[in-house]
Amino acid sequence: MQVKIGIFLCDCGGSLRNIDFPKIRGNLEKLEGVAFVDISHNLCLEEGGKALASRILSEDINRVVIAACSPELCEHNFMRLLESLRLNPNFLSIANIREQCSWAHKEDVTGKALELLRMAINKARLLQPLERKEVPVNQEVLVVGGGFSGMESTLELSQLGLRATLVEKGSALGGKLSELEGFYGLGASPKEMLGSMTRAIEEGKNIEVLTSAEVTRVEGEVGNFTVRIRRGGEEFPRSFGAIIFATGYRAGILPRDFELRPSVNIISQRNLIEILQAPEKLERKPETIGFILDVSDESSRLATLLVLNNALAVKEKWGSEAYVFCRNLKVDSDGAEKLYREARATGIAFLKFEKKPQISEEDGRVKVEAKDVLLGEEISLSCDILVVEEKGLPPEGTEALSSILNIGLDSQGFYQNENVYLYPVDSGRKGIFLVGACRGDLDISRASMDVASAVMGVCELLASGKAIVEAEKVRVDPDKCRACLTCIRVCPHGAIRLVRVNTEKEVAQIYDLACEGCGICAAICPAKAIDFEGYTDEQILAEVEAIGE
Amino acid sequence: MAIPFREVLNSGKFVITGEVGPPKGTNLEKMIHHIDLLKERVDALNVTDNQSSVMRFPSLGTCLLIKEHGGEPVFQMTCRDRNRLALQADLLFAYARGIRNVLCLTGDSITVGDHKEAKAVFDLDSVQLLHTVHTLESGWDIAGNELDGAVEFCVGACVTPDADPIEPQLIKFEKKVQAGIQFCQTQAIYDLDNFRKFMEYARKLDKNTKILAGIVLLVGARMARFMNESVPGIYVPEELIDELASAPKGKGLEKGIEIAGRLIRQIKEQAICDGVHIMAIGREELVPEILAAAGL
Amino acid sequence: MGGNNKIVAFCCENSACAAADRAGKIRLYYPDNVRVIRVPCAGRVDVLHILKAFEKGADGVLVMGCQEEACRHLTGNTRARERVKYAEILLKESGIDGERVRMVNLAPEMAHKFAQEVSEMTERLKGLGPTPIKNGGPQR
Amino acid sequence: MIVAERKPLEEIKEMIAGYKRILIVGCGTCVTICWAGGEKEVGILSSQLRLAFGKDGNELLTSEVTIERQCEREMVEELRDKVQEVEAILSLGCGAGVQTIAEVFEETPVYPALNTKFVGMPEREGVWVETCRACGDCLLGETGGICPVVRCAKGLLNGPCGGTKRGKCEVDPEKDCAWTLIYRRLEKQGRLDLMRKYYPPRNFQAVTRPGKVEALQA
Repeated sequence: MQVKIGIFLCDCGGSLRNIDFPKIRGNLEKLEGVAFVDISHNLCLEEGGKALASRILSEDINRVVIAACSPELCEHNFMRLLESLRLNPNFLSIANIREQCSWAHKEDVTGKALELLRMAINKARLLQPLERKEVPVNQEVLVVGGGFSGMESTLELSQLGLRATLVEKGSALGGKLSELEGFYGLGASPKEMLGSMTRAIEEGKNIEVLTSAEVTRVEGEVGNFTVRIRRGGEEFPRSFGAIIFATGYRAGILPRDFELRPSVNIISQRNLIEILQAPEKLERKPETIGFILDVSDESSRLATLLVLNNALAVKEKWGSEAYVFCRNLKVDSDGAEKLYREARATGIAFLKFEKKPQISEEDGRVKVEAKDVLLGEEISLSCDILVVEEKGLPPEGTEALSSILNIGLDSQGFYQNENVYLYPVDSGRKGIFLVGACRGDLDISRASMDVASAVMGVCELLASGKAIVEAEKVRVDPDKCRACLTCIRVCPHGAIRLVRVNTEKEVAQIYDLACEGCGICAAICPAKAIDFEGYTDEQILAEVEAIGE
Repeated sequence: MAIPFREVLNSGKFVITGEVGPPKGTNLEKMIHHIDLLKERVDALNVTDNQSSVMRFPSLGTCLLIKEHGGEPVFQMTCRDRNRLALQADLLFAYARGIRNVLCLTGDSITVGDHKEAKAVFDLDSVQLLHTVHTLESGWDIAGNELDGAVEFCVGACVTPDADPIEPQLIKFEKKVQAGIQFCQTQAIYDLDNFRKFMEYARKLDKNTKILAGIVLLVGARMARFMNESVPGIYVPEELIDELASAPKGKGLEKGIEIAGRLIRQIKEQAICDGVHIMAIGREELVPEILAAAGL
Repeated sequence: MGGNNKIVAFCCENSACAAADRAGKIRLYYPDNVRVIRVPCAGRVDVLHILKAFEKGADGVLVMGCQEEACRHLTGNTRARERVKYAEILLKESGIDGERVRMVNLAPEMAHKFAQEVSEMTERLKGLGPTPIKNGGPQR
Repeated sequence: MIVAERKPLEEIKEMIAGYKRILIVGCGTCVTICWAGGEKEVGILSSQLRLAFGKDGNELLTSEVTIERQCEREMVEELRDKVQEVEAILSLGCGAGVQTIAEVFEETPVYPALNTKFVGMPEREGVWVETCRACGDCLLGETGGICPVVRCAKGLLNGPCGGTKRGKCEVDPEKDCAWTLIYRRLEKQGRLDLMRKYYPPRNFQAVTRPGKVEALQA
């Protein structure tokens, strides 16, 4: 098919005054394969669009080059327009002559605009059509981890009519909910919450719960994962369209941070909760209790909330004097500020240190010596019990699972999200979501938010039972592929696999639905077997070539 | 004349051996001074073989020199620089010239030395070299040809009791014992607790092989830390480093001599093993002081 | 290629392209010798793209991707960084100053950084002078 | 597979100095897989050379082609037309590839752009390690599938030297001590008796150089 290019120059309502449009038209008209060059004032408005459409149809062009504003703003609309004209939307090439040309420079930039257009034209000549196709997706969802986040995810999915299978390692649901003494701001105690959530899950539709079960293998891609689940010495495969990981965290105290060992008087938050729940074990009520945070580095929100809750609990139950030693209290989680004020109001003292406090044990008591930087005084407190901070650590097995999933871990050993700002609950592998504490330090209100966005993400992918993909946008040439596995090893989205094309040859194949179109594979393939339509080597170099022509 | 080393080993006395390192060049004055200084005070003198893969005056030549001066040499032989022909030939020569003790070693890697681009030979390994010595003793070379005149050596090998991990090292030690060795020198020992554990194992394996604990003189805390960091198979316990560090400025060496002496005394008094092999590495003139510090 | 300091900027559409747009929108007026080539991720940029840009007469190349640890495609920007380093080595081997290529990490909001990097590269290129490969050099 | 590494450009430049038209040939097998001589590397070298020559004001016409296997005469034959247009050939194949091309086109000088390093396998993305010395006398069955001949810096057969440090090699603390690996593997398999066995000196003439293998079946 001979390339026939139609060029539309938009002067943005006559506002791009440092560009000489007629001169550009004169220059481009002569180029080979260019059918016409139109100057328009408002391609983005209805009449502009109509004019564009009628020109495309009347001139029967097959490549459209538009010089206008940023493609971020206009590309999508023009593509839809092309599609409505039965022209492949990939036959569009845009030169950004507004933000990156006219607006960016004071002087006459006709030369630069011309070059930007030449780049776009060079690319347009090489564009190939991309077909869209529908692929079916499995609508069942796997939720891993039966703590708060996992239960919440399961419930929300079932409410939206998606079938959810909840897999929990332990023998019962609940996770940390069954261990915590209180969680401020939820309007209910963790126990009550657990009770009502468990009931809802039991009564819920489309829910299957597998306790004492573990995920051992995950294969396949979004819409079609095959997961092996081990339960009671038996392993079986199941198919899911998406997976939500809510494996939570493991609480650990780090004795080496304190250079002393936990003892009868130096206890963890967990020990304190146990005592609070079974006070009969206590010989006598402790009169003075110290809490300490931020010893090694700044503490997490989770640890801070736990300390505030527990300090309030000892005050309420035993009427003990409570002191909290901290560096910087993290009160940016939901309700934490209010909790802190309440603690202050009930007489809990907060002492702010900068230099690590000295902790020593003598005569069955614990002495904490610190310099309070606000009072500017050395403080020495002798307490019955010192409760040390707890850190949220990744649960056991995270590392193993991360390698099964091909999902990276962050420096703390938690699951590494895809861009944490843009896609907080995405794992990098489409269809696998990470929610709650398994992706780092989160309090319960943030976990709820995570669950909401993950469930929304699952719905987007699966709700219609099918997905539309641009077929072979990124494509491996099976003749050139040497099956070196490089692309499979580097794909950040786990979207490439090895397939057997005939009895003797295996080649890499990109799974369109899982591919996020980054092109890392195309840039690294040592056999140059991968190309990326719209960004092929040829197309990129054609753009480079136009510079300074 | 010195008493043959084999007799010393079998006499049941606490054995003390020393070491001389040949010079780079033909000026042998200093080394001869060391030989004269030590030959009466130790039961035998090891001669290193291109130690640390640095080209030097040969071990074999130095052994002859020791003999001329009335000492008892131990010919160290590494597998790094000679193939099986050269190794066997040197053994024949050594025996013919009255050298009766040979220590079979693998040898350091070429890359740690001063001829980094040389071809590392390792045609045989240390265990195979031990077998080779015994084959020559039986009147045959290892290709199966009969010799006109055989050899007879008192054969030794090396072991690293602080190797990490230790198990593969112990298996190799076992193979060396099975290959038939009269004595075994260890890498430098500082941690006597660990060494006792090793000795327990070694005695269980074989009662007859004499074990000589390696003693390397520490000249200061820095050297000790360096050895922990960089020298494989050597572990200097923290207490010893602290002790060295506590020595007043300029007295580190004295402290080192004191420590070496103390280690020797403890090994002897507690009869942990059969003797010691003192490696003063370039400070051979201090060996008498170390022995004095050990009460010997 | 006219002028002596043509810069090819391979820009990630998730960050650098937006930063460039914003720089225009708020009128930061940076040198007009830069040509942005939009890529889906800095990780799409191949060492060969960089080398060939010089062959075709570019005086400098910028590879602009997302902020560290905030890549839309997780590892694209770190790979781009490594490739730019590699390109530097390859260019040096060919006798071309390694300073002519540079990796830049920025967020979509960082219009100033975009403009500043373009200006800095322009200044650097003025100092270095044109590449010795004018007019594309001999082609195959 | 065979693992190779690109020579420094300086060396390649010196080899081809004086030529104006060269053919740069990649190989689609081992060296593509180890990122040394595939189509992409051909492109990089070609581009580098054009830049380097262009900088010096010298003319260099390069044509690029990557064939399936440079070590097969029939496949190398495909280059004939292209070879006729050039003065010299720069091969990004292993040593076998370079020699096959040289044999097929006897009148055209062939230069190696790679240093052939070893037979090995990928350790991780972009890193390859030597695992086979092609010694012609395989003993992997007795060493838990880990080759002491090549993975021990000294090629020892009867256990580790005294240089093991935390399971690493004395020569390079980045590399594992082969004998520590062998010990662990055999321990896992309950076959430590194999490590206690004495291995006599090796037959280093198992392959007389140059090696040759003749298949018995027809």
